Amino acid sequence: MDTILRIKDFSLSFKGKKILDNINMSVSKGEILAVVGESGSGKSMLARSVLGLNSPDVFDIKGKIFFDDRDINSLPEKELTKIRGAKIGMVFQEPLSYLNPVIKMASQLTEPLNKHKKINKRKAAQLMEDFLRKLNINDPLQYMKSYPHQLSGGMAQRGVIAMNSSCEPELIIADEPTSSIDVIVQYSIIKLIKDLARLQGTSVIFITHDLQLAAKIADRVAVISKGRIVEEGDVQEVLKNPRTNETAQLLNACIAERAQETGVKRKALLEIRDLRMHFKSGNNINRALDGVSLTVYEGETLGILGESGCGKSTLSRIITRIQRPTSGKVLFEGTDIFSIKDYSKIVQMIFQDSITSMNPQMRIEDIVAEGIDILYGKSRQERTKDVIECLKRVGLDKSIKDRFPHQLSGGQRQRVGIARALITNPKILICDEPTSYLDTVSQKHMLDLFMKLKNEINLTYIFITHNIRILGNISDRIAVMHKGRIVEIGTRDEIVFNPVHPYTKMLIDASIKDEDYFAESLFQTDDSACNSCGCKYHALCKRTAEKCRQESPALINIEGEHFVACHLF
Amino acid sequence: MLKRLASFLITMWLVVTLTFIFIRCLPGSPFNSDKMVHPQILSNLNTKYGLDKPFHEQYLRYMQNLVKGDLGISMIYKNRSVSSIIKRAFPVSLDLGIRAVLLAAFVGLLLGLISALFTNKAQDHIISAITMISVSLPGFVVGTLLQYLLCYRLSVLIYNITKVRFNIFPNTGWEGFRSTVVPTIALAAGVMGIVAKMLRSSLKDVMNQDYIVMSRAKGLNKREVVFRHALKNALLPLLSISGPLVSSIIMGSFVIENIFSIPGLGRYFVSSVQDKDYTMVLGLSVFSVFIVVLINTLTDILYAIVDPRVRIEPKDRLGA
Amino acid sequence: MLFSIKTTVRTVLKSKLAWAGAVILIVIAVMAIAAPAFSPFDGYSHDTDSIFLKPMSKGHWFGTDEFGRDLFVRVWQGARISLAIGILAAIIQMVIGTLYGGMSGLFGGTVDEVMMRLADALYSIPDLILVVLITMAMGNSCFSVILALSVTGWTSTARVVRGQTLMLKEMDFVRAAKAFGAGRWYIMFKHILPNCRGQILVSLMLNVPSAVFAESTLSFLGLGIKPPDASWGTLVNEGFKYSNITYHPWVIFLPLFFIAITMISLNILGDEFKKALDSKH
Amino acid sequence: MKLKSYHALLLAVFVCITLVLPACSDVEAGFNEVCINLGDEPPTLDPQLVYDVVPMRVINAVFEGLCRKDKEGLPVPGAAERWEISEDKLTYTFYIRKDAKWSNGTPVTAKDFKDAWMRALDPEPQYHEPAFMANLFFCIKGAEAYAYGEGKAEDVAVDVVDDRTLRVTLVQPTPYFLDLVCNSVYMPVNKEFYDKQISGDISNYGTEAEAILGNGPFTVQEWNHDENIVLVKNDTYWNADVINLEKIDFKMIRDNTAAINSFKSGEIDMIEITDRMLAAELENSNCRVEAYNSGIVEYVTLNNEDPVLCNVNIRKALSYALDRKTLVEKILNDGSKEAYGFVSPIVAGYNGKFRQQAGDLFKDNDIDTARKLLEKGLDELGISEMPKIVFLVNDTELSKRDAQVLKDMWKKSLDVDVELQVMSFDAMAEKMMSKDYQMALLTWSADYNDPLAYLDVFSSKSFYNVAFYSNNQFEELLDRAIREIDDKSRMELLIKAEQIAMDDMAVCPLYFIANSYAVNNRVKGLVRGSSAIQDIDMYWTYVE
Repeated sequence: MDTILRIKDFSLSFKGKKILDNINMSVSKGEILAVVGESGSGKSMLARSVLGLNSPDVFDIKGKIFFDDRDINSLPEKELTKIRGAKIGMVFQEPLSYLNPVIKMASQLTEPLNKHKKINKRKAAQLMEDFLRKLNINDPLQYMKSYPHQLSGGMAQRGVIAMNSSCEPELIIADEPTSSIDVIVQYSIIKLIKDLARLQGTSVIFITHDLQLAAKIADRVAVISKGRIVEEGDVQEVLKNPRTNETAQLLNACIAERAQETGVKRKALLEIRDLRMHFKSGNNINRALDGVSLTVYEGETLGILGESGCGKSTLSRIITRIQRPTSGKVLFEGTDIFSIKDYSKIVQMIFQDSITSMNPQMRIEDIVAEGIDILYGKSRQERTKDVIECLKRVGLDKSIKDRFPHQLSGGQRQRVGIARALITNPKILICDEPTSYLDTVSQKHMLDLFMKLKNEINLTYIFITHNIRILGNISDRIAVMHKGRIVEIGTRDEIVFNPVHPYTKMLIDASIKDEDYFAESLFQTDDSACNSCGCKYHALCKRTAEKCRQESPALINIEGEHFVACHLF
Repeated sequence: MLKRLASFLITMWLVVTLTFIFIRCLPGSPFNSDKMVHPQILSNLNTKYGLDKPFHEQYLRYMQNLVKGDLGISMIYKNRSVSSIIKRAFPVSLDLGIRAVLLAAFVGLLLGLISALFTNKAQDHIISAITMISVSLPGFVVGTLLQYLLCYRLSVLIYNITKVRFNIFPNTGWEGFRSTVVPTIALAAGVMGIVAKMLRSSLKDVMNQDYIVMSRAKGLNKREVVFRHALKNALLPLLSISGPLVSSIIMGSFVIENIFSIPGLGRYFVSSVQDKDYTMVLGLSVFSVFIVVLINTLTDILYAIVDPRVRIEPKDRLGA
Repeated sequence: MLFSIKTTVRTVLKSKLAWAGAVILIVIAVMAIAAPAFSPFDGYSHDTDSIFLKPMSKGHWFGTDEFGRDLFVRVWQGARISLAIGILAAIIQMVIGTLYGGMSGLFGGTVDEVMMRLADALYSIPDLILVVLITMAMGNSCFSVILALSVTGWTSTARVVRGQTLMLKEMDFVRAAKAFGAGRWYIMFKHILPNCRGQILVSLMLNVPSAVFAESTLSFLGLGIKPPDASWGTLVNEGFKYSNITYHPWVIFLPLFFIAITMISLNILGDEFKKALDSKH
Repeated sequence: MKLKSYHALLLAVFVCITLVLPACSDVEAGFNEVCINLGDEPPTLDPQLVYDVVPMRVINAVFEGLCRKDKEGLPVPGAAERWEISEDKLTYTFYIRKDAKWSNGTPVTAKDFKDAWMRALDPEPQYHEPAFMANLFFCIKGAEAYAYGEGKAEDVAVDVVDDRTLRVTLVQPTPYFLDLVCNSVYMPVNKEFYDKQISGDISNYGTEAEAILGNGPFTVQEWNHDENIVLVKNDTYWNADVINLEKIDFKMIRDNTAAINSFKSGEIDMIEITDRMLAAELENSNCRVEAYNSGIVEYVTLNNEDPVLCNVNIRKALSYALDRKTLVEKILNDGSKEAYGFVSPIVAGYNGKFRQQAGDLFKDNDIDTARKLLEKGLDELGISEMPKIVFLVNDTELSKRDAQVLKDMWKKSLDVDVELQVMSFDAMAEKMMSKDYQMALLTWSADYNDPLAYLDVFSSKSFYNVAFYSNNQFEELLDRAIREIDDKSRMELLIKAEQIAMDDMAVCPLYFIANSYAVNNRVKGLVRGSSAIQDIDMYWTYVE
């Protein structure tokens, strides 16, 4: 196959700091090359320099990038605008932030056609509509008329892909196209890109930090670390015997599944009875929590699984008394949590985004010690002693206590978050998606830390996430939530290996068995109708019955620990 | 919509009450402004205007009239109703204000655009110097200098050359296009700086947003990127500050109207308080609340038109 | 918007322009304090046979005004008054605005609604009416001018701080503090205000020039400082009133020059801080 | 690049706008037309309700009272042809001329004058507010009682003998009554026209051009509020052939600098001068610079009941320490004269000017006597050192300027600290009437040309006596002068009265204000008188 892109000892540095260090790489026609590396390894910068977006007067660039045997770095801006969009297309990570918020999708998506193919706006719009129908977006006319903020991540990314492929470019660069999209929709995007390469013969550079994802899509893979390519070769061959330790590290971060045996003590610690939380937005009521009942036992790790918008964050805010529920009770050892004094000694919370969960103006010592400062003023030395002890417990050096949050790395900040929660040595620790912002390697370290802490100080965890693989690893029991209700609770093995509720089945299949289970049914829109009564999943459920629509199913026990809320049982 | 009306009424009531109390605690009376009036005649005047009645009674009577829409008659301009004065004077201030806003917006946008397009080049520095100076010079200085140079000096120049007494721009007055040119430039000078500075900084912010990188990746050249994508977003912050800015200009600037003797509403804001013309001050406050709220509503509507995120709730989203 | 003050100051001082602005301000401040001591004249004694002298004549470095008073001394005494008014008014505006905006943002709901309505009401009263009312009710001493300017100026700071508070309230670290059982005032002073310092500082920097600006317009209306003291605004105003631009231009243009460069340097510093602040996040 | 061409296009458009623009008429006022700066928007043009100089300039051209003022400011026949004065000088009978007509042609009758005067005196008028200057009628028998609401309308001694004869009876002999009759408040009103202007409970009389009907030499053609008032010649006026001007355009330019610019660019024909340099410059360009004594005296009123200022020596010390010559020549230099007495030089005495006969009543710029007097006064009061004195000043530029000069003079000569308090005039008036002040800077102008108009300030019966000065000898002299019929002895009594007031230094006069102004050479015969009504008189004006 003839190579369409050849990068010859290309290096790029910014204010003296080397970002890319003499990269040699080539992509041949119709081939999908995956570039895999940790965050901060320079993979995005590589993608942008192929398009010549890094302007020479900001970065100093050495080496050549040959495309159709013309060197991108030396081409004038006028020539580059002819290549970009026409010959090389680009898909970015956050679809919604890369689309102009104040312009209709129609005018944004048809711009490349209009500019490069000189097609007038109306005709380009029709062309784009057929494209979108091919990418199974069932109402392209409405789609074209809407604005970016009206679309979900998955829908927007499909539009961008359609735009790029509409000019039949020779190369498409996809920079982590799926990492910020819901796990369910991720698979359909990957399938889209794969078809693009096979049918149209466009070669693709697929950039990701998830080696397993790369294995699913790419022919060849190149592993990049700290700006240098450490390994390159056929996908299966690299997977089987990784030559460098960076690749090894990437590999074991996501495949290993460790079964964990933990004795489950039966003492009920936290009881949640028929919790409801309704927000009035405009003239309709948003039922974030619609009757949730749950019991948390001492020493266990309860996983709460659900898509975004299913009410799991609202649940965590009520349990930590940040918000009052509209109705329903939360009892801790029998007493209502809102009447307990010094509640922070019982329940603590760890947040998702480590940057916003810490006051940037405060030093680490004050952040960690905030818990005890509010409860009872301790003397200066005692307070620092406690802080150092907590920091050590989460594996951080005590010298860190005088630094500011923005001087730490993502992983370190998350550990400080944990230290802050442990300072009042609580009994229950609620973790709201603590690892979703970390890349796979630091995710693994974090999970190990949680396990270490659980054994040391007998903590009870409530672990909230949309990522089934993590819950598979660490949780004893898993509760599946959908639209403010618990549809299924059971031990980890029952939920992962024989899910009963149709919605749980779909979740598990989508992320573990990676089948394209529901591609066509995904986009039925009218789920708001059943907001008030009946099972909320009836619209999407394979075997909906009339009963499902009227009356909402209660949680019934199938066997042992396993409950499900569905009329089929 | 109802909520906005309710808040308007509350604001109006607060303004009238506060002003009513403020103006009453000023020493002196509206009738002694130049000469001391004979005490007997003074007491006759007070009874005529009801100033001798107890405070709350006057307040209630004024509120009843206000609800009926009658702002009362001015105490200084004999037998002229406050609303007739406002009806006659406001259109002139509005006319001057609109011309100034248009000129300022046009030139401000132009300067802001050019300095954003040619960042850190010669044009950028010159323009930022001009805007800095235009923001820093007080209005009355700009007005007086412009009048001196453009109106007077120009007429003397022409007179010396052509020996014909002929003024391109008359010093004062407000009839015919020529007499509006210099006051409009003077009023627009300050605002121009603000608009240009604001646009320049917001354009710079927008230029390093993600969707601009995408538009460049689509192959659009610099001009297309700015005009099709950047400009519309850069105008949003400008819109949000334009409400208060426009309303303050529309209601007439005392300084410019005083220098160019323009029969606008601006001068009444100061003279009515100095002459302690109680009914006029209250009438002006009521009127200005009405204008400020009206213009704020207009800017909100304009903002919703330009920015769909405000207009269309995300809740009716498409698909999962 | 999440940053620490020290880093911002460092980035601001990197730009040459900001340095120039800062130097000019320092020079003016020093001259305002020290300069009158150097001249043999005091700014108040009249000298009827040296009226309207040209600059640098008979020992008067800046010439004399309509009463024969030395302009050099009066300009620098005017500097003291103008800057004092500008800075004090700006500080008062900042304090009122911050507390008002913070409280209304923090309490939210009906309290927020009422406070905002009150702010709107004060905002929509034409500030000229308020200013004239206050200066007339309290005679026009320095204090009454400062009070008049600060009463009308704080609403913009309040709006900025309220917006910031509403945004910060949703941040997780405020939620974490609530989880610890922190009270409203603790959250206000420990978490909200330290993070608003940037915006507050910028609005302070931009309020000072507008206060000096407003004071000079006030003197143009004849409501400024009472004679024989004089601020820059009063000097320019007396220059216009007692003589024409063509006869004694220095009486008008000298104080005007100082108003302009002070305003320009303050505006530059304000902008640089704003730029450093916005580009942080 | 495309943008550059865009620039060029824009520039071209801007240039051609400025070129196309100047195709309009010559700004120079037409032949026989005059353009005067009125200075401000007149609050009303209803003669009875007018009280300050700006509207009176227009009233003087549009209305005409029984008498009118000639170029020297003496009363001459106006609407009245002739008049007879009774022996005891109490009864005046006016005979109205046959051809005296309103501008709509209807004849002027005696009833018009009676209706107007009664309307001004009415304590509770229905359609307008009580007249400010009603106190000028109090010399007529029964007028004061009626205005106080005690007397009845019939008791006011103004009787309409027949259509063209009016008889008025006074309380006591008033030699200046003919002078009074020229004032704006004495102007007639056409009742029938007046009643037509009433709408609802307000009368629009005098608020718009159409609602004004006058009997003077000009009529109001156009009144654009805050902009200008246009007067045209009134052909029905009985003396129309003497009037030369066709049209007068009163502009309203408030800002002094703008007015000067307009005058120099030829847009207005007259300008007030406040700056010596401006006068010098205008002298050699094509206009005449003139000055006239405005009859106004600037003085410092001292609160005679104030614990410190009640001492006559201290008051004298303050007055003698001032150097009026330098103030007038160096600071003002606009033609004003120092005042060593209170009555203005323009006031007529017995065959000659009162001031010449009365002469200067004290010397100033005499620092050592001033210091000695100060010490003597302080001893009498038993205090060692002069306390700080509060000096009220109203917020006009001129009074602020004078106050600063006085403060500096007192500091230098007597080392007396004076604190200036600037406030609006009405706030000052309130403070003075409630005796809550020590010193204040005031001006005094007379409504009629007689020494009494000025000496009234010192009489304990007059409410203008804010100095609260009372001296029985002075009161007694004043009473005798009022009742005195013979002019010569009346004047001698008034001279002695002023002598006493000045010996007590009840107030400290500063200078007699002179207004200097420049007029465009093409305008001739423009008279500027001393009384308010005759501030600008265009009766005899013509354009070359």
